[in-house]
This record gives sequence, structure tokens and C-alpha cells, in this order.
Amino acid sequence: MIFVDVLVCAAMIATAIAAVFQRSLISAVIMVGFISLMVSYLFVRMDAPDVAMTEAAIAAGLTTVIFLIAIRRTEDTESGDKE
Amino acid sequence: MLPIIGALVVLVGAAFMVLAAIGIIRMPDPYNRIQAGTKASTLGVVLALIGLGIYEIDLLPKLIVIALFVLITNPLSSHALARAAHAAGVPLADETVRDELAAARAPKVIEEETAS
Amino acid sequence: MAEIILVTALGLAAVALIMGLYRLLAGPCTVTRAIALDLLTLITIPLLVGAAVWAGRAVYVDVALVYGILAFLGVLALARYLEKGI
Amino acid sequence: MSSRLSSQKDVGSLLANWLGLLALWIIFVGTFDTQEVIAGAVVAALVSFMATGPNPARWQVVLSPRRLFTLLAYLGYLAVAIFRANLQMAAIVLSPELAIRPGIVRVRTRLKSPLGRLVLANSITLTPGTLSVDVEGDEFFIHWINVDSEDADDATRRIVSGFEHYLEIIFG
Repeated sequence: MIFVDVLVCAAMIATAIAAVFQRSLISAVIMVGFISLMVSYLFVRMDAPDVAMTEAAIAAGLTTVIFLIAIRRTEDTESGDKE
Repeated sequence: MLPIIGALVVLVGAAFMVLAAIGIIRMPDPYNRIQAGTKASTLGVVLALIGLGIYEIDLLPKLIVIALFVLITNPLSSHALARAAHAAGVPLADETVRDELAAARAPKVIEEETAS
Repeated sequence: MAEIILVTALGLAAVALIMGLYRLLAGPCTVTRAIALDLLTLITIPLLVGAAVWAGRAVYVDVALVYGILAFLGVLALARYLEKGI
Repeated sequence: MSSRLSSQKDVGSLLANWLGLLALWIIFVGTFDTQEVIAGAVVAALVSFMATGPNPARWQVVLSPRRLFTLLAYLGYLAVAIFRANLQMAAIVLSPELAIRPGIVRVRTRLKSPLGRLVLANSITLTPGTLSVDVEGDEFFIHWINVDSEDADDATRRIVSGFEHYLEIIFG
């Protein structure tokens, strides 16, 4: 099972870097959602199922909606690149 | 004997998941990706859950409940994504033969414009 | 014997996770990324249950249960945003 | 209180809700311990009482043995359909030239009840190869990965009729 954890960590790092350099903010929100999914898996592997359950409930429903509302109130793309 | 059967069922489910991942990489447009990706993996996930339940027989009722939830909620999300893609104007692939939904949508917009 | 097959299967699921991750990172449009997130959430549910079986702790299954119930909410919110905005 | 439980049918659906929720609770807690069962019974009664009310979209299904058997047969038919469609999808994905002819077609349903239409649309979406994109009146717009027929009636016969045959008995 340890190699699954290694794959998951590598996937998290790659996704985090991609989310930082992403221009479209909605894509960045989707990537953050994937990262929190993997964080939840790692919490389970580290013997903390209650933390993982909270992370799952908060990340799956609440954070995505809050991010989307925040993007709706501001702008769709990062400032500085007026294309 | 029971654990080996369960592990084999999990293996079949994982194979379906890999097929779904290959499908999501190879398909040309979002609609076909939904077809090959999220829905083809439903069978894989359900088989994997049932197989894990056979492997660890105490968990079987709870895993069946999870499988039922996946079976109920997965069509909802794929339908919502397909509808959002069509409403957002994501183009269909070049191989596409026909699009009757766009044909059904187009005249209505003109009617609304003339009405207002 | 059974354990070897189980670990192979879970490794295969992790490979599917990485392959889906390619679509998440390289997807040409936002809808494609949302589809990839849906697929990845779906694949993670058996991985969580596999971790529970591997550790022999039945409590871990509840996390998979929460994901099975709530996972479609995020995708539904995304789809609604892409369709017309919240 | 009496307005909420105006008819015999409401009491029946309240009881069915309560039993279903209690069974779910017992599966979740995993024991038949007396305290757990009592707490579950109280919570399930509260939730089912709050859920029962004058709601037009409620399940208007009257149970009968024939419908129950048809439901079981339908579930079996759905499982076989999902399995077969998945194998077809695997063949498509693994073939080197990716032989697809996608398109959105229009099919017509005979089902009248909203719940029956919901189950039909979900079943269509659940089988890979067909995906219901939109519903308008009694017409479904379905994304089909291999458009075999150009005619609406023929498409209806191929996609919908197999499910409809069972659902008409269950929800009809």
C-alpha cells in the first residue's frame, strides 16, 4: 500500500504546482478540490478517520461553493492579463 | 476461498477503472469523455466495493449502501455536466453525426427575440 | 495469495488515478477538468475502502460513505456555475 | 397535525419512510444494541414526520406484489444492460482507430409520471453509450456514442423501449 501513498503524494504536488500556474480560476478551484480529496485519503492512511471525514464533508460541498461564489463576485481570470 | 474471490472481483473492478481512465484520455470531446469516463467507471467502482465486501464480510452491508449511493448520484452529476457543457456552448467533436438539441434550441431563441 | 491480488488491484486503481490526473491537468476546457474530478472522486472511494480493509479498521469506511453521499455536490455546483452562474 | 396525515396513503408512506430510515441507521451503526435501536427509531420518526406533508412531487406509488416482482426483474435487466454496455465501451476504447459516431438524438417516452421519467432518464444515463442531456416535455435528448439509426422512432425503439416496458408497469 505504501506505493499508492507515494503516487498520491506525487499527484498532490503536481496538482498544486499546476493550480498555482493556472490562469482560469475555475480550473484552479477544481484542482484544489482534487488536492483536498487526496489530503482526505492521506488522513485516513495516517489513522485519523474523524479528521478525514470532516475534510471530506467540508471540501466536497462547502469550499467549492464558497470559491465559486467568490469568483462570481469578482472576475473569472487572474488580473494582469487583459487579453 | 472467499477472500480470493473477493480480491478477484476487486481486480476486475480496477481493470474497468483503468479502462475508464484510458477512455477519458482518448476521447475527443467532453460528451464522449463523460460516456467513457465517469459512467464506465461506475461499474468498476461498484464491482470493487462489492469485492471488498466479499473480502471482508463484516463490511458488506455498509459497502452495498455506498454502492447504491454511487449508483443513484452518478447519473445526476454526469447529466448535469453534459447539460452544462451544452449550455456553455462546448463544441462537439468533428466525428459527430447530428445534434438535434441545438436544432431544437435555435428557433426558440429567435422566437423570444421577436416577441420582445 | 488473496492479499497479493488485492494489493495489485489497488495499485491498478492508483494507476487509473494517475491517468485521470493527466486529464485534470492537461484538459483543454473547464468542463473536461470537472469530468476528470468526477472520475477521480469515484476512483478514490474504493481506495479509501481498500485502506480500511488493509488496516483492518472498520471506522475508515465512514469516510468513503461521506464521499459517496456528498461527492456529487461539488460537481453539481461546478456544473451549475458553468451553465449559468450561481 | 391531522392535516398532515389526511389520508390512509399518507400514513402508509410515513411508515415506509420510517422503516427505511431505521434500516439505514442500523446498517450505519452496525449493531443491534438496544440503546442504538431506540435512538435510531426516535430520529427516524422525527425525520420521516418532517418529510411527510402536502408535497405534490412525492412518490405516488402504490405497492403491489406484481409491481414488486417487476421492480426486481427491472433491476436484473438494468444490471445486464450496464454490464453489456460496459464491455462494448471497453471494446471501443481499446480499439486503435476509436470507432465512434457520436450524436445527439431525440427520443420520445410514453411514461406519464414524473418519477417514472426520472428513473428512465437515470437508467439511460447509467448505461454507458447513452447519456440523457436534456428533457423537454415527453422528449429526451440523448447523446449517443454510436448513432446507428437516423430515424427518431427507430432510436426510441433501440434506447428507450427496453426500460419503458418495465417502468410502465411499476409506475404506470
